[in-house]
Amino acid sequence: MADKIRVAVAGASGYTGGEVIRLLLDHPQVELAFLSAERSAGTPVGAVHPWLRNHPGAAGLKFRPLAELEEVDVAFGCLPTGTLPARLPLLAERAKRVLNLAGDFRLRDPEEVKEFYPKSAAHPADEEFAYYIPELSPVVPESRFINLPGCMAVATIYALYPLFANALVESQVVVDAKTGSSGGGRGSSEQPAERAGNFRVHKLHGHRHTPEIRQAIAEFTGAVPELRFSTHSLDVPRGIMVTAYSRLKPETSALDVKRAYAKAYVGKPFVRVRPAPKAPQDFPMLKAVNGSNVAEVAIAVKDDQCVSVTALDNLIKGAAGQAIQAMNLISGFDESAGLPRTAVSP
Amino acid sequence: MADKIRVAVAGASGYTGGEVIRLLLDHPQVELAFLSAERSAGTPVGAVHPWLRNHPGAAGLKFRPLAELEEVDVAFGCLPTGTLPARLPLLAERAKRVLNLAGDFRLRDPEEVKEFYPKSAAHPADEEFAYYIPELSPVVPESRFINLPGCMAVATIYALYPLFANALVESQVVVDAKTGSSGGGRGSSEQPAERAGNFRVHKLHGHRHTPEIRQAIAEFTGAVPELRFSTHSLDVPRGIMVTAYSRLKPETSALDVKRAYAKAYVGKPFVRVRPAPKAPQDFPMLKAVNGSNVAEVAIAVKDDQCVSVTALDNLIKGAAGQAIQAMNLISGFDESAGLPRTAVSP
Amino acid sequence: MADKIRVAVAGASGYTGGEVIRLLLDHPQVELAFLSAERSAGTPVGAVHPWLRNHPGAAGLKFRPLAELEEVDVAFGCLPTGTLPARLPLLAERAKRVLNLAGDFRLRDPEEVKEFYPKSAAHPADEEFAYYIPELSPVVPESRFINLPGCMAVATIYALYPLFANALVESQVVVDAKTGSSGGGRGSSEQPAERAGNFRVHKLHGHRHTPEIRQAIAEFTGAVPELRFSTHSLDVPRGIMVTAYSRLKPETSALDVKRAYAKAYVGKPFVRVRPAPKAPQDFPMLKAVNGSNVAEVAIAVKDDQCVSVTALDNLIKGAAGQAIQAMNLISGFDESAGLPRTAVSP
Amino acid sequence: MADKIRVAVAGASGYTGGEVIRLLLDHPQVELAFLSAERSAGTPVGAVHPWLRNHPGAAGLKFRPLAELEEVDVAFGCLPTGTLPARLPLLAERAKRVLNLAGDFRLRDPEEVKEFYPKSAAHPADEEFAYYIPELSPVVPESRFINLPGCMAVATIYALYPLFANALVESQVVVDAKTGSSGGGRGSSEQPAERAGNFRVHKLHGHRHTPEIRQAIAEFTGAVPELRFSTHSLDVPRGIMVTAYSRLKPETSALDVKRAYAKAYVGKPFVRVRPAPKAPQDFPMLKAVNGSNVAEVAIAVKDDQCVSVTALDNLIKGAAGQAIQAMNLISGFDESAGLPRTAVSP
Amino acid sequence: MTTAIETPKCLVCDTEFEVQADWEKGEIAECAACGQEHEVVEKTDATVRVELAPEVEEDWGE
Amino acid sequence: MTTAIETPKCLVCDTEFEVQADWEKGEIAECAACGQEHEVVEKTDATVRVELAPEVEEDWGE
Ligand SMILES: NC(=O)c1ccc[n+]([C@@H]2O[C@H](COP(=O)([O-])OP(=O)(O)OC[C@H]3O[C@@H](n4cnc5c(N)ncnc54)[C@H](OP(=O)(O)O)[C@@H]3O)[C@@H](O)[C@H]2O)c1
Ligand SMILES: NC(=O)c1ccc[n+]([C@@H]2O[C@H](COP(=O)([O-])OP(=O)(O)OC[C@H]3O[C@@H](n4cnc5c(N)ncnc54)[C@H](OP(=O)(O)O)[C@@H]3O)[C@@H](O)[C@H]2O)c1
Ligand SMILES: NC(=O)c1ccc[n+]([C@@H]2O[C@H](COP(=O)([O-])OP(=O)(O)OC[C@H]3O[C@@H](n4cnc5c(N)ncnc54)[C@H](OP(=O)(O)O)[C@@H]3O)[C@@H](O)[C@H]2O)c1
Ligand SMILES: NC(=O)c1ccc[n+]([C@@H]2O[C@H](COP(=O)([O-])OP(=O)(O)OC[C@H]3O[C@@H](n4cnc5c(N)ncnc54)[C@H](OP(=O)(O)O)[C@@H]3O)[C@@H](O)[C@H]2O)c1
Ligand SMILES: [Zn+2]
Ligand SMILES: [Zn+2]
Repeated sequence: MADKIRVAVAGASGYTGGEVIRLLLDHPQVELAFLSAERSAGTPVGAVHPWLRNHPGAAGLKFRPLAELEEVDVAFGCLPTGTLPARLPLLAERAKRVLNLAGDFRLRDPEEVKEFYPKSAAHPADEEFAYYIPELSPVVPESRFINLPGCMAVATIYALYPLFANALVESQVVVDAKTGSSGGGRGSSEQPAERAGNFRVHKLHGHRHTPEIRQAIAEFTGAVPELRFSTHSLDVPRGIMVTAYSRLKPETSALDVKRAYAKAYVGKPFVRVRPAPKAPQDFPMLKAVNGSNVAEVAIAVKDDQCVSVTALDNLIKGAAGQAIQAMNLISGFDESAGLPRTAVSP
Repeated sequence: MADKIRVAVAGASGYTGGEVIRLLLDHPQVELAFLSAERSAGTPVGAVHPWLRNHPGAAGLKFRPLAELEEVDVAFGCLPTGTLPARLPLLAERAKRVLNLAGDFRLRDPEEVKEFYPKSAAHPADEEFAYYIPELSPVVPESRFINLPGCMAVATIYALYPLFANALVESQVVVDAKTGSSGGGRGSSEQPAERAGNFRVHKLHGHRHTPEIRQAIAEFTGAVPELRFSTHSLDVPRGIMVTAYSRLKPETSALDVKRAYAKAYVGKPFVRVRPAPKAPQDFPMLKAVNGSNVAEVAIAVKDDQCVSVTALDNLIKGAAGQAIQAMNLISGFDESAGLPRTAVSP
Repeated sequence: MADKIRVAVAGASGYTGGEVIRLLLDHPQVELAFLSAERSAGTPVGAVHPWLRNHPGAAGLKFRPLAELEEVDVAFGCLPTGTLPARLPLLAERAKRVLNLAGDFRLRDPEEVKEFYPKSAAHPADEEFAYYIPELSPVVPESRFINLPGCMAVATIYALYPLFANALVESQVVVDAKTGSSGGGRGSSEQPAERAGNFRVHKLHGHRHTPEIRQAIAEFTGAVPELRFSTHSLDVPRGIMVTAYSRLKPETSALDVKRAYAKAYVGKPFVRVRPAPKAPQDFPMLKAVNGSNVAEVAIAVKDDQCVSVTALDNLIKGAAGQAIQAMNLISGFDESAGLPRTAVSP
Repeated sequence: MADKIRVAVAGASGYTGGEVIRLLLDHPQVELAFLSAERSAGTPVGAVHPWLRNHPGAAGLKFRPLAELEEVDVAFGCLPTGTLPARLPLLAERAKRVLNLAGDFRLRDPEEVKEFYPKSAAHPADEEFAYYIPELSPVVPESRFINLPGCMAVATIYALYPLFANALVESQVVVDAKTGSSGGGRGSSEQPAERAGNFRVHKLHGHRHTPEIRQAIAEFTGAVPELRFSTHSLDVPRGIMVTAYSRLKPETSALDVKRAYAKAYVGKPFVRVRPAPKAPQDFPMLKAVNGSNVAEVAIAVKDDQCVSVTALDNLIKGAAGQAIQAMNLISGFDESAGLPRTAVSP
Repeated sequence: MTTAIETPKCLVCDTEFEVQADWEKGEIAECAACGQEHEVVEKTDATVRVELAPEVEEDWGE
Repeated sequence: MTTAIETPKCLVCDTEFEVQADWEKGEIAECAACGQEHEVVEKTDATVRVELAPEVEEDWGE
């Protein structure tokens, strides 16, 4: 097809890179033009991502060193956080647009950048990055450089946005997040016998998604939450769930809250509010989202206590799918092109 | 679209029925016209299959009692084995074609039918059922009634067919099969705490897929294996793997075996031979097939010992996907329409 | 041994009952005199609890209907909540002491009893039940009737007790609890294919452990927390983890908090404070407690934010082990007799 | 206690070493005198094996380099296969007896030693190693050096021994083995997200337990099986199951087989025959053995087809427990001292 | 990209190779149809000959 | 092994340390009761003084 856009994936041998490939293999308007990997350079895609090896489109594909990057319309950055900044000039030269999935250019406050993303502080970008969440950003960014949100960050943002956008809650919020083992990427290692049957703390204070959430809520709603954010590790390969605890302001009713969520996400195919959940499986849950690009959101109010829950697949709605959704929107494609809307369960 | 076929799913609230729905929701040439369930009659699809609840196409869909079946082009039978025979007249009246996923009409030998499928013996079909395996059946059947193969049976048949078709092995074969927990359907129950971390025997002798395998090998190759077939239960939600042990006839070389597999499946998009596997992950494995309609096959020969391995997703290539592949072929659609070719991993 | 006490287990075919048996089979001072079950009456223990079938002590043991209860020194109540109250007179007649693991007689406030334990309201006990937590109750109770704490309740109480006992935190606390699939008992059912790989909400408001926690904190510390308590379901067979979020009062230092925990649990063999955890696996986690009678506790303080974490095995420290620890203490045995102090991992 | 033996564990920071420690911490006649590790030298035991950190006996224990080995009564060799041979002189000097869990000195045929254990060929032992299986070896060995069997080997040997000892089956046997992720030791690594939900081939031909099984069957029964042996990897942390397929000789009845198994293992507390299994959970299974030192064995005969099944915990009956059982027997202790007889389930 | 010279066939499934201009002796070429690896054992302007590539199994911990 | 000098107490749980003869300044000593790490900041024949050891959190991938 003459009108396919040419796409590159930097860090294509990693987990998020693999998902970008997987989804784009069936995207009608995309040509996978370049896939980078250093240690796996020269290797066929299917040898690194066995789950892709039976797709006919994967047959000829091999990884190449990033230095050989060709001219492309869009480059997806799937490198470990801290890797892109020094390589951005290269990408900027050869890619019309860069969509970065890593955290490098999410924060704006220079102090926070220095603390959480020292490589970004050392190699600032020439042009500004837009921080883009398809459902919440007021416009589709025209910038050449776009940074997608963090996976646990965006799950939390979806959970909290309607509350702060409508000034329904006090500022103190506790967020308890749980994430599966692919969240650490292929690089992270743990003997599977030790992960199996475990549940453990990941980070109780100081996770770098904390300032991102604060910044995004402030940017999208004007309110600044007093946020507590702790993360835990699940023995599942995929999926994130966050439970966010807030307190309704006086005079706020459960119906106000419900309406706020409904309005925030109505017409958004990839953020879905679970209406009136009763049984446990009615709430957002991993098996209802894993394999899809959907984030599920629900709220449960009792008196002035509000609990908001989001579930999403960290590798899709938290990473590859979100980025492709962004690509679709900035390219004028159908927002849903190439994006799965059912979970692969049971 | 005017040229969509109308499809019914009998037993649509079960696991295989759910997968038929899931895949057909994104099939370009199909309209989901009728979904049956008795206990869940009246319930929306997404309440029973939470993994489907975010697909826009699932929005209006509800289950209805089978008795209300409307006129359709194709009816998929996803009922528990033994349930269809008495209901076949109803389906025959309202569906142009019936594709049965249950075991009811797979066997031909009346004695075996009586032993393994007593309900089929009691309610024989008016017209004969074709036993159809897309990659092996010599022609696309023209019969109104088609029975798809059993999930573990077809995994074994893919593993053994090239050996017997080319008379490469002695007749004695041992097959050790392993299957995940969705294999028992939604009806089967086991406290998850008891399944977790377990591996156990399912049936060491007398599984009803045994005569089916024998019959299929005989039908497709002319040879009659002396088959031993035992099954085991895995603590995974999806996937089947079979390991088949045979002995090469004198003068048969490893290359002969390799060529037999390559030729048997060349050009078949959904049965893929793993060439020259070296590391464990090069062999067929669940994470390379689960979520896709692909069966992976490999062989390992040492001296006269031949080990054949197949992995497939029981709910897709072992059930719903296989049936849709059959529907595509008998309807003149693209064989791959609506069928996923990548696994959803890690 | 002449001085063994005779023990009965009511509801011995359930999960907690099975654990009581398992641990008592190796307890030097106990004779398993009577095991009740209704549906499994007449069945050998090993047929219901396959994990016990190889212990020589289990050889002759069979379940019998509760009505046949013999005279015993101690009866463990392992019946579903709501079952004991009507049967208490029977137990009271034949058992010198009753240790109840179910929730029936934990709450004191009549309104709460009516709301959360209607069967207890309908069948009040003749003598008062002591609510007993070995590490926190000021004395070993002399009452004939003792009720052990709830599994998630006690995990939370261990996490919060030092904070409130020392008036270190504001009253508002958020507790996010996660529990494995044995927590629902053998009776609870869910197709394993649907539990596998999932993480989901259990109850966001109104869990009946909430008033229990409040009551216990009040009783043991004098302070009444404003408690929020939500529970979630893990895809693991065993284990509970709670994360409790509180806010330090002004002038409270991290060292104050540390000292409070150290002092609260020093010399308690079965509640262990993790000192200075750095890496994730240093914190309390399921794989460090499952299979043992140990509850691990840790705290992480940053500025005025305090996060407390407890992990324990719901069937042991949350149920059977706790009850045996209580039995040891009231019987004058070594507190640790029969109680495992290592987890069975990896 | 004055009469405790002093024990050393070489490779104590590994998985089998950790289990030796765990079990010996509660062994009444043993003092843990020395624990070796190189990379973890100087580290407390609980920092490496979090599952041991709450046992009071683990409090002071630290790893030290093997070179500092002190004089002990028994040294357990828990080093990676190939590591002991060069270090044997050191152990021989300071330990009265050496019990090796690695494979180094299991095989006798020099050609096989060279092929499968090249390090042993390069560093032959000064004194001969006894190959010891407590239930099958005719006498308790008096040798200073003892080598325990391989985990999958001994599972297979338990499954086949009665058949060959009583000449009940033809020589051709197919063994299909499945093992959990701790089987590879702590050193083996695989991203948990890739193990989760998978089942895959490990080795279809040429596993080094094959010659060991052949040798052991020959040594204990006089018969030499024609053995085929393939191994697979389970997504469980612990446990091995083998399914062995043999063919009864003419005139052999199912009862003959049953009697052979009953006689072979009667009075052996740690190899238990499952009599007359009907339902799946009656057969040997991981959840009935994991956490215990018990191997479960069962057979299912139909016509002349015999299927034998063994399940055991690779780290206990397949390694640490087996070695402690051997230590008990050679030291004149109770065979069962320190050895768990119940599985830790559900 | 296919040259005019006689194209070798896959020794396993008989599918013709697409001979690449930059193939050299010793090169490992995968059959596009069945994935079998072949080694280029001769490469001149006139002929290209392939043989089955040797298979070496990786070692993998117990 | 305990010396005659005044024994320091754990700064968290007040349990007395068993002062080891080979302790040196800079040594990290764990409280036997609560596990808290202390740094030996002074060690003479007459006195042993300990302080809470500094806590450094490890970094751990996302
Ligand atoms: N995993 C998630 O759930 C998730 C979700 C949202 C966002 N993210 C972000 O996405 C990014 C990628 O995560 P991931 O999970 O895909 O990681 P990953 O699995 O570890 O993959 C990293 C990729 O980068 C390549 N790479 C590593 N070092 C490199 C270097 N110095 N130069 C060039 N390439 C290099 C690796 O290939 P070679 O080793 O072959 O070079 C690999 O292709 C991270 O920034 C992460 O924070 C991840
Ligand atoms: N699971 C697999 O991996 C697999 C693979 C290949 C083939 N198969 C075959 O496919 C068939 C369906 O399997 P499954 O796993 O999907 O089973 P399942 O999950 O148990 O679903 C059975 C379905 O049949 C309906 N049903 C049950 N009894 C019925 C009756 N008397 N009349 C009408 N409808 C009835 C159920 O709905 P209500 O209860 O609401 O009526 C449900 O929709 C079986 O024959 C099985 O052998 C299964
Ligand atoms: N599971 C946990 O983690 C946990 C932790 C702490 C406390 N608890 C509490 O412990 C109690 C038992 O829990 P569980 O998990 O062991 O439950 P379970 O596995 O469901 O077992 C319940 C037992 O009670 C028997 N039973 C059921 N109905 C009965 C009746 N009407 N009369 C007499 N016996 C009856 C059952 O045997 P038959 O069916 O054969 O009669 C079975 O032995 C519950 O109150 C629970 O809240 C559980
Ligand atoms: N895992 C099983 O299920 C199982 C069952 C039966 C038999 N076995 C056998 O038992 C042995 C140990 O297996 P494992 O699973 O425990 O292995 P592992 O977890 O990898 O542990 C190996 C141990 O050896 C130490 N070590 C490694 N290289 C060393 C060297 N060059 N010199 C001295 N020490 C060294 C390691 O400590 P440092 O790295 O700190 O030095 C560690 O303590 C193997 O031979 C295995 O075949 C294992
Ligand atoms: Zn080919
Ligand atoms: Zn202390």
